[in-house]
Amino acid sequence: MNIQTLFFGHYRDFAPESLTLEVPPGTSVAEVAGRFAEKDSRFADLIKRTRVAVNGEFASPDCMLSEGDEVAFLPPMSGG
Amino acid sequence: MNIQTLFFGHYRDFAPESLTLEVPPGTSVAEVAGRFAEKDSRFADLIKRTRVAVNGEFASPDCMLSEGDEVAFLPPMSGG
Amino acid sequence: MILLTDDILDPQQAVDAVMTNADGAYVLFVGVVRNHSRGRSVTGLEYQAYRPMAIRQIERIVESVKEKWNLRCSILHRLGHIIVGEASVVICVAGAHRAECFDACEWAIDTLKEEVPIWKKEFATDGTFWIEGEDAIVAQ
Amino acid sequence: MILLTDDILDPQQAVDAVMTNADGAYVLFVGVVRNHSRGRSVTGLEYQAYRPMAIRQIERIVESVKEKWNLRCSILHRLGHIIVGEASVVICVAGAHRAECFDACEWAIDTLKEEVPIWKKEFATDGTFWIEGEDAIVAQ
Repeated sequence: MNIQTLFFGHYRDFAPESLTLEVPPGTSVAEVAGRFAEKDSRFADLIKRTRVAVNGEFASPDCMLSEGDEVAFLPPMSGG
Repeated sequence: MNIQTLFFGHYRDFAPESLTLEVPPGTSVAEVAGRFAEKDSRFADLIKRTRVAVNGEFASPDCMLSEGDEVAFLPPMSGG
Repeated sequence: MILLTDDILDPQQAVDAVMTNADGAYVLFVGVVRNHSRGRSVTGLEYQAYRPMAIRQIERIVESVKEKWNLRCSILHRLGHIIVGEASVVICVAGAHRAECFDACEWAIDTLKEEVPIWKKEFATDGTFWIEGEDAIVAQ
Repeated sequence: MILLTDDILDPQQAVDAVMTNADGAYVLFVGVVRNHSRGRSVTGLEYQAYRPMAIRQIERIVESVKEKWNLRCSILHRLGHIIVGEASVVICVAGAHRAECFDACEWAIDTLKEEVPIWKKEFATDGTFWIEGEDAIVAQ
């Protein structure tokens, strides 16, 4: 199935803003993060440093993804 | 000696804004208030209801007055 | 800056008086004449001050904000007749950190209401009242 | 009202959006880009948002202020590049009683900083940094 990932903050310096990824059904958010960490050590702390949103709502890293889900990795925020 | 009294709030409806009064040396603020109360019962609660300022600074009703002092009777404030 | 005036208050004036490029935030409090009070329909207010003392007391609030929080504060207060929707008081506190600005601004307006000799007369549809703290006394 | 915009923020717009003739006060918080941060000299910021989620999260803050305090709240946030002295965020809360307005306004800005997916990149004289919570990460 296909999911979409979104990166923000300093991750945007080496990750595309938006990426479509093919993953097996039943993949969790943490597993998606693991895939990035495998390829590039700059993602090693991805799950530790970021909160996660699935389809624009905060979600747990354990969250199981479905076809078409949008997964956003949100570093500590700095609005205001 | 001469002192000046100032009234504010609803007291202004029946007391002049500013009044020059002749009082004996050593008169206290409370005694000045007593003089008004004697003449008009609407001043009966003057000391109880008002804070007192002498020459623009908060003072005690016991404060002994001197020649030329300005005594203001300040009802509960309602600025802001 | 501080200002006691019969003219319409301009909140931006209070902001401009305290903001510098080193400030990350400002908190602005504006008191406005509302159309009701204590269950009565209000058409306007008239503010009266013991002017020299009021100015000194407001100056002390500004100085205290500087001493307690090391923040700049400006206070404008309207006097005379004022209608519904117009500002009666404007307080601005600027600084680097927001929590302090909120604390100082709230302290300033609380203290102003307690310590600054200003009174209001309320013009309501059922009469005119002197407001003295919690009391509303029929004006003669 | 809520607004996420690349244009200069107008605090008065936030005030006008919430004030009615029944309100006795408003509290306005304005965050402004300052010329220093963490010991560095700052020339400007660039704000980035996860826009649809940021809008929904800001809407929730406005709704919560209504639910918790029964007060109207408006929130404007700037995006894109912004220079020293310009406003990055404007929050206005209007109501009948000042203490509640202060509480609600401070809660709104605190919550915005925690829960709204917006990030800033800081342009300083010694480099460009992503600000992520307490961390400043050198931008590439």
